[in-house]
Amino acid sequence: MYYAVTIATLVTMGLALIRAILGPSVYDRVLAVNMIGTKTVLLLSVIAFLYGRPDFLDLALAYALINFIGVLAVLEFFRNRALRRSTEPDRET
Amino acid sequence: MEILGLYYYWVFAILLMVGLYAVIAKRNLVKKLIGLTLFQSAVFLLYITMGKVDDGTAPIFSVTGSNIFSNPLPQVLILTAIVVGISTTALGLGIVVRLKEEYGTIEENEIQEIDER
Amino acid sequence: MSMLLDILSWVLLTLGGLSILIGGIGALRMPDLYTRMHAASVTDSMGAILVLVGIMLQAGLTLATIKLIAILLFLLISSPTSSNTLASAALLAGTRPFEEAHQSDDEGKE
Amino acid sequence: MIVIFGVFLLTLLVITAIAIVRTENLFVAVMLQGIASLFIAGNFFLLDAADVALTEAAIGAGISTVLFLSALALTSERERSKSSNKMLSFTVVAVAALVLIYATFDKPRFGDPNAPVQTHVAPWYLEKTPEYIDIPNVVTAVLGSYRGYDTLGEVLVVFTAGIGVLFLLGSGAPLGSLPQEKINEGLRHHLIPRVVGRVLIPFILLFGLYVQFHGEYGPGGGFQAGAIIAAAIILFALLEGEQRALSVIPARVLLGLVAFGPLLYLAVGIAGIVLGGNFLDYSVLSSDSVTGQQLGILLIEAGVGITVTGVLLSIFHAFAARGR
Repeated sequence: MYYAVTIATLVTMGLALIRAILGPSVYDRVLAVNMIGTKTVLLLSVIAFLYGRPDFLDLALAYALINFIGVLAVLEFFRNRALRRSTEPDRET
Repeated sequence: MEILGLYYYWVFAILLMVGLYAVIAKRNLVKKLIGLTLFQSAVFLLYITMGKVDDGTAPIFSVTGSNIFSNPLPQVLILTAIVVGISTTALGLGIVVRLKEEYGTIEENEIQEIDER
Repeated sequence: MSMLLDILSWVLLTLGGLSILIGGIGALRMPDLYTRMHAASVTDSMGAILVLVGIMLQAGLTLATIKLIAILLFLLISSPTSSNTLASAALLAGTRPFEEAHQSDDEGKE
Repeated sequence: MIVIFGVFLLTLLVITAIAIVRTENLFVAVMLQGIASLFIAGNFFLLDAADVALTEAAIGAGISTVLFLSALALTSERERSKSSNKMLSFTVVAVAALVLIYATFDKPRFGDPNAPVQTHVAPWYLEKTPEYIDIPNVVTAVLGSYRGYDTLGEVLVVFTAGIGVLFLLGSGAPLGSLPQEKINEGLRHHLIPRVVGRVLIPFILLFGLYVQFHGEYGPGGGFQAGAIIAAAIILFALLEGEQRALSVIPARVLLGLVAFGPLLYLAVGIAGIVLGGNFLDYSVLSSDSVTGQQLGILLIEAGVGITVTGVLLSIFHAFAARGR
């Protein structure tokens, strides 16, 4: 049964990757990164049991805790960009 | 089975060359650094692939699980290399930021033009 | 009893896999950003609950179950927050819901 | 079956890599690189490298994205010029790829237990670790004790890279012209991420310490723990503004950490000489050689963790300070 979940997760990762490559907006890509992050947590938990080494759940735990930082970094990046546009209207590009 | 095993090495070759292509063909310096990290990842994958043993498990003893273990040595090398990789990438990014401040651009050809003037 | 638990966990795992897959298809096929986000985030949480509870039933009362509960809790906290953060960032940058999606890569500029 | 999962993940990885090179938007490239890191970590785990996967998770999921994005904020988001000599580079790369693929046919079979790699020192490590060091995680044993000299070199490289970034970005006129108070507030106006982040930060720190001190028994160790703890503090800096993070852990303290880590490592090595052993020979640290080895590994892992935390945080602050 673990195999079924693993296959579903992997296929979903593939679909999310297509979304990340197609875009069209940057937010779609961030959404895809987020999705693949959650799927990786599930994949790692399932595979830890598939291998019969449940002590490796630490990895999934690490991802569950840290994935959040990436999204916040993106938000901060957008905020900075908006600030820079509002203070320097004549910026290049 | 044979071909599936070879596939791991082929992916290494392709990934390595995709990274190399970004380094030699792209003119944007940040893009070159991203290519370099891809190149690094390919090498990491090669090492870890070579350390895998059939029916093995991670080289951490436990009461359950099999008694065949994969090779710990490549894992040690790559574990440290990942952290070293991010620090050196950061150093590269630092140089790029300084270049942007001095030249106003991070495109290699534009920097060369400014230098030749 | 253990037979019953096995069957229950299989049902949960299958449903979880299905829910994950539906989320993936939704994220690919929906017409605009917000509907895609909806498809992805709802099934994300649902799939995580189903799969992780399914594994917990298999693991029994061990350290693994405690770790799984921790993973589930953190996922349930952080994943919807990420979606919320992302949606509000997109909305602030000017992506309108319910339009045909034809924004360029760098939409929201100028 | 698991091999097929690995092959699928690798295929996704190759697609991601090609997409990274093809896109002209650097922001998109960084996002795709985050995805590639997730696939790589999954693959490491499938190939029995739990420690390596944990390192990739700690580095790739947060810190790498944060660093690239702060560099992009300081430079530009788009590639402007076309690639140079597209055809020539493509030919070179394609020929090299074909040569490499040709070479793979002579490689030992994937997973072959009799391959030269498997028969050299690895069996010795696996056999002797319970006897000499008596900790379950052989990777930590090799990292800390058998190849401690190597690890010292790596720690010094990390240290040097950190110093290099500080030299490059730590002084001189900053580039940005943003209003100070706007920059300082971080994401304080975004209530929901802030509340959730505050809940998560203590747990990330706790998990970092767990990884640090549980490294002898499960996947983990100084490198991973350093990255995770740095990630927790970067999360705090993103939420509360960089100034708040700097007032919690001032730059002086960070510099102290950067220097203290390698010094602790070297001190353990020299203590070995003083007590009558070789450099980095931990057996003499205690009356019982096994306890000595364990003590030595604990100390040098602490040194590694301190160095990595200090260096990664210093690098983050150097980039963030440049944007002001």
